[in-house]
Amino acid sequence: MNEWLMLLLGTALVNNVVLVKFLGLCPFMGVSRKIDSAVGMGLATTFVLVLASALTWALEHWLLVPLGMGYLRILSFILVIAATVQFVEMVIKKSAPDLYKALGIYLPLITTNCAVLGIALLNAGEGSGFVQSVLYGLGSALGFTMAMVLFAGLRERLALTAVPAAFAGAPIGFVTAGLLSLAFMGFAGLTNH
Amino acid sequence: MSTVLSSPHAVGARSVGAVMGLVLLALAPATVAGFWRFGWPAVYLWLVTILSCVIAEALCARVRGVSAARLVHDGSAILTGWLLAMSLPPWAPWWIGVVGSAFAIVVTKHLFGGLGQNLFNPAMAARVMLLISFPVEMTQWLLPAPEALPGFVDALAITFGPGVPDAMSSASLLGHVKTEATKGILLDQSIVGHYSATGFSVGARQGSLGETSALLLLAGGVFLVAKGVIGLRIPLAFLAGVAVPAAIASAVSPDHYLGPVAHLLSGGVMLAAFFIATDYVTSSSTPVGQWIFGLGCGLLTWIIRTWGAYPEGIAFAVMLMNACAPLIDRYTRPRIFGRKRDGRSLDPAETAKARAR
Amino acid sequence: MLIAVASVALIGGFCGVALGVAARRFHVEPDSMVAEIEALMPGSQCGQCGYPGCSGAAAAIASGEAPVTCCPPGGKALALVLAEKLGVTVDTSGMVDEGPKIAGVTEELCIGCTKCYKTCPTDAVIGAVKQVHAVIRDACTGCAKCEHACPTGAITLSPVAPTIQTWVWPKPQSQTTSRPAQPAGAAA
Amino acid sequence: MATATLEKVPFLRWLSQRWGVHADDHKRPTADVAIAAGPLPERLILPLSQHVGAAARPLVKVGERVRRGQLIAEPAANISAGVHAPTSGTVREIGELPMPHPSGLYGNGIEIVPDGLDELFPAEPPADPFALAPEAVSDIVSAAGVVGMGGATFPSAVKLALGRRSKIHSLVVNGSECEPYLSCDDRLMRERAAGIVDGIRLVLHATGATQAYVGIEDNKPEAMAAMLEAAKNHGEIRVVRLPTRYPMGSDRQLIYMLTGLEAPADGRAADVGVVVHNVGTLHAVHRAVRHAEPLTRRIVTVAGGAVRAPRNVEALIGTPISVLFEHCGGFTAPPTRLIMGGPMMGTILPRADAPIVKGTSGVLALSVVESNKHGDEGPCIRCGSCVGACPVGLLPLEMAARIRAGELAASVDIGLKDCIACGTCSFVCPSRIPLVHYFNYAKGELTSQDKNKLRQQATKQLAEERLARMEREAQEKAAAAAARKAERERAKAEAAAKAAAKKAAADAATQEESAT
Repeated sequence: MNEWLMLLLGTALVNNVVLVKFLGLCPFMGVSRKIDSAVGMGLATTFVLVLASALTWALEHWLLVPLGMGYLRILSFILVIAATVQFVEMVIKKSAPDLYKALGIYLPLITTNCAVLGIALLNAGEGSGFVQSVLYGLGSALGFTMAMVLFAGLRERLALTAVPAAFAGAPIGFVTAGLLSLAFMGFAGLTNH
Repeated sequence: MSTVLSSPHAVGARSVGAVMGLVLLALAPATVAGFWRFGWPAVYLWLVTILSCVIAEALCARVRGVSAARLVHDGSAILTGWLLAMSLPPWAPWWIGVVGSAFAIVVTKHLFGGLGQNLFNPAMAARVMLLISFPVEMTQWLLPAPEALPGFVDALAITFGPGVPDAMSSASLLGHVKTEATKGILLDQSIVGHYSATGFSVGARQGSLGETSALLLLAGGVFLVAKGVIGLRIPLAFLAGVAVPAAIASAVSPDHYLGPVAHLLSGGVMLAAFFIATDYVTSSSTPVGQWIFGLGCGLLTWIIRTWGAYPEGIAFAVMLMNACAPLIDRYTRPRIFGRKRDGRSLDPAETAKARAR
Repeated sequence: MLIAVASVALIGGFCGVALGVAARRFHVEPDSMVAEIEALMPGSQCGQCGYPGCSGAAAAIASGEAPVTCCPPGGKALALVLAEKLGVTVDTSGMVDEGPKIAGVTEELCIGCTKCYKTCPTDAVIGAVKQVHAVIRDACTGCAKCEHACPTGAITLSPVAPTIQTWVWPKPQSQTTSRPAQPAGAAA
Repeated sequence: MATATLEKVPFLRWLSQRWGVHADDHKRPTADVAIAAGPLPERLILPLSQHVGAAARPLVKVGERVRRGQLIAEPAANISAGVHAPTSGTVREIGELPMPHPSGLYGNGIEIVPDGLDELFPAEPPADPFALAPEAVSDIVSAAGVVGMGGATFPSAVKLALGRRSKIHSLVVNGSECEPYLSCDDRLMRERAAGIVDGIRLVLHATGATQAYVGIEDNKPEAMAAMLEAAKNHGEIRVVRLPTRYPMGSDRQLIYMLTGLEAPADGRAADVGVVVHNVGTLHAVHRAVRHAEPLTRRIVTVAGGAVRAPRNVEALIGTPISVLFEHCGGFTAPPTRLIMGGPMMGTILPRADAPIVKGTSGVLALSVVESNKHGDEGPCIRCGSCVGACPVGLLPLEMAARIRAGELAASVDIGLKDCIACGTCSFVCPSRIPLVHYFNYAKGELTSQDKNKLRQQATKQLAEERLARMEREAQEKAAAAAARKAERERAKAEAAAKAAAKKAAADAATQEESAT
């Protein structure tokens, strides 16, 4: 139990997928202008990540490994992730049209979110068990959501300040992300106990 | 200047410059104590840091086309430099101060638009950057020994020359406890000779330039509260955030966890609680938010100190809570008079019923 | 080889079926954005946007062809509403609402040709053949169509002077916090 | 019966409300000098819109002679108030005249040239107003043109009528006078407490309320003593000592302090059974009912660092402010700002020929020393002073940031519409940000946007009507054309038939000819 908690904490804070591993920066920069859409993106990614972690684990252990087709890993993982994303897109379009509009192109782009594929591949590479895989995915996704929401809060405030013209928009966004990443360094070593 | 001027036609508050001046005044006693303990190198470092902050501020103002005199006049650059100097090892080489100042003023402040626009506390961001980039220089603590300090000229060699002689540096209490703990040595043995509450409160310990004298910092903080410059919420919450978990942990397992008093007196807790976390710009501005902000700072500080890789977590904790501040503000807006918390207007019928009860 | 092809085909087929079912389950009617936008437009068909009437402009805005700021009579207010509707960000600071304007007839020049009367989208010009025309203040939208139609230059648009009832506080001018106000070259 | 004890605000209630500022009140020396009679100016300018609601409709003509107390403009709607001649004289102009407005623009008004005779328009007060029906009392108040004299200028009779409809239990009397400099209510309470108490009793009678709370800030001990003395035989009137804190005189805050009731943001004070009147208004009610005297004069504090002999003056409504300053000894130095009202909520006046109106509690001429503290606006340092000071619980700094960035709708989302423009936030701001100016700008801009929207809807309707008309005309034209065409066809056919007949006849003739 304690080990699993540490796994969650470790993936969410210490090895935060965005701020420490620098994966999934595309939606992190793209959909963080408003807190509401950041929360939506975070939840969508969480759903995809957890589901993809479970599905890819099944794929890896029941199909790819028994048949000795490790070389098909990336291909088949992307296929599964793409289908999951497509499914999420449909659900969101039906249930939250505003969010759908706000997420725009970044929703289908979860497919190519390197965080999703990255976590799946890391899981496969480390040969983790099923629960571990799912927790790994969940923790990463929570970390991603947290980073997104924090960053969106900062950017909402940034939008109201007088940033010099040369740095307005994406440049100051990256500077902010850098400083946030600096702050997250403080969590280093938290799970070594 | 438009000719049409809106009400009010009276002004009642002290200006930004006056506020900054009061904060500097409150910092002075602890700083002087630090000078006395650590000698001329500390004075040099302090001067270099403040000077480079002011120069960086003036340069930024020039580049941005704002009147430099006006910007420097508000005193915020001096305060940033001062606070950064307070949080540096007293005998750190001059370039640490310069690099830190440049980072604080240029990257964390002026890229965001200058005073009031920055998202992170400049001094703390600079300290974190220095700690990660120059871990050796940033962890050379020396035992304060007023009687064996270098002279005016010798000190120049320490600040601007090759650096601190190895023999004089040692670990701070928090660093020492952390190292000993990894060796499996229990707290009651490792702490011997390293900690005494009275010594710590007057500043007889290793640490940054300005953080050693907890009592003087406390006095400065009380002065600011009395003057109405800062509120009580953030400092109290910060101290509680450190002390409460420390008290619980040390009660459960005194062999592994430092007690609340040691936590409060060591490191930069007093400095941070009264002077750094209370920074207007980067803290929360709603009443409830300020409690949350302070508590968060304190709690994160204790967590990082206790379980993290770094012996001192204040700078990280403050930066992390800076990042949370916009969210905290958003979700802790005060109730509007005549409205419920959710923003709907009060219903007189309901109010009447409540009164009848 | 065969196994690989078969298994990938199997995965693909499975996903395809699942998505097909989901598509039916979560079907959404396409929204009639053009109609919604047209409902928001002023509807005076003045043509200042360069499109034939408001419905043309609405279609262009919906497809992203025209900016939300293209409607001068709608002004900032409309631009903001449209931006909200379309979920785009809009910078209205560059848009100068020149304040309302109103058409006026110079009686000496008017020849009573009724051209303005025919072209006015809101029937704000009254008059008959060979008689001096007049403008109904409340109905005039300041679209300037009549100004262009008048053969003798008798119609001119003039700004409506503010009264105590319509006067509003101007935006405060701040020296230090205004957005990109740096002199040229300073930003670089 | 004699229950004349000073009451205090309950401790917990006092503790729970930490907003506001304790500003340097500048009430001396005007508060200690007796009210002086006002000047008789060469011209009186009476704006038609001195109140909330529709502008009054003029009843007189240019050149007509009017007498003191004569109705010269009547209320034009349900929420409106009449205007009376302050003295006898001749109407010189009806139209665009200087107005007390920050824009300096002209507005509709009536200008009277006094003749110095001060001839009275005869009127008879009722013998015993308490024998009258409550409606009759408010009719008298309405006919006297009484409006809220604390500055809100809401027609008082409307408030009384509203009170009867919504079960008022308490009357809150605003004697707090929290604005710095102003002391007109203080002097009024000290010198004419009996009249105020009579006004209170009349309003209690008119609204059906059973008790009155008189709230007075604790920097006016003499006024408290005078009011206690005057009210000692009336148990239903309770004098309450309020802490001196701006903006204590704001309706909702005052109600809460005195009664513990919180009026809903989207409703009125009447929703919690309370009606608020200023002491000046109550005195005007007393004069109107007991002496049949319409509201034509009021006490005005003439003060400010640039005024030689600051004091309270009982001036005729319509007196230009320049005349008032002259009456108080003129200026010691050129004033930097002329203000109508107090320094916190008063409006700046770009012109000195603007007249005082019913809601003018004071006119101030600020000296260089008093207004040079306003530096240039600095950047917001998020110190949160404004958050702590706001009596409504808003976040002025966040609202201003949104307005500055052009996001007006977002500022409404966080409470712009609840702002009472009290000015406390600007007052405490260390960066000298003109927060209230931002809010005024945003409120005005939003109102004009709303107006534009309405206008656009109207335009749309006109355009649609035109389209329908053109379609109809086109149809009619087409129908007419079709009718003409049919007519032509018929004519053609007829002609053809005729020709055919002719031809047939001719043929027959030739046949006959050939046959013969």
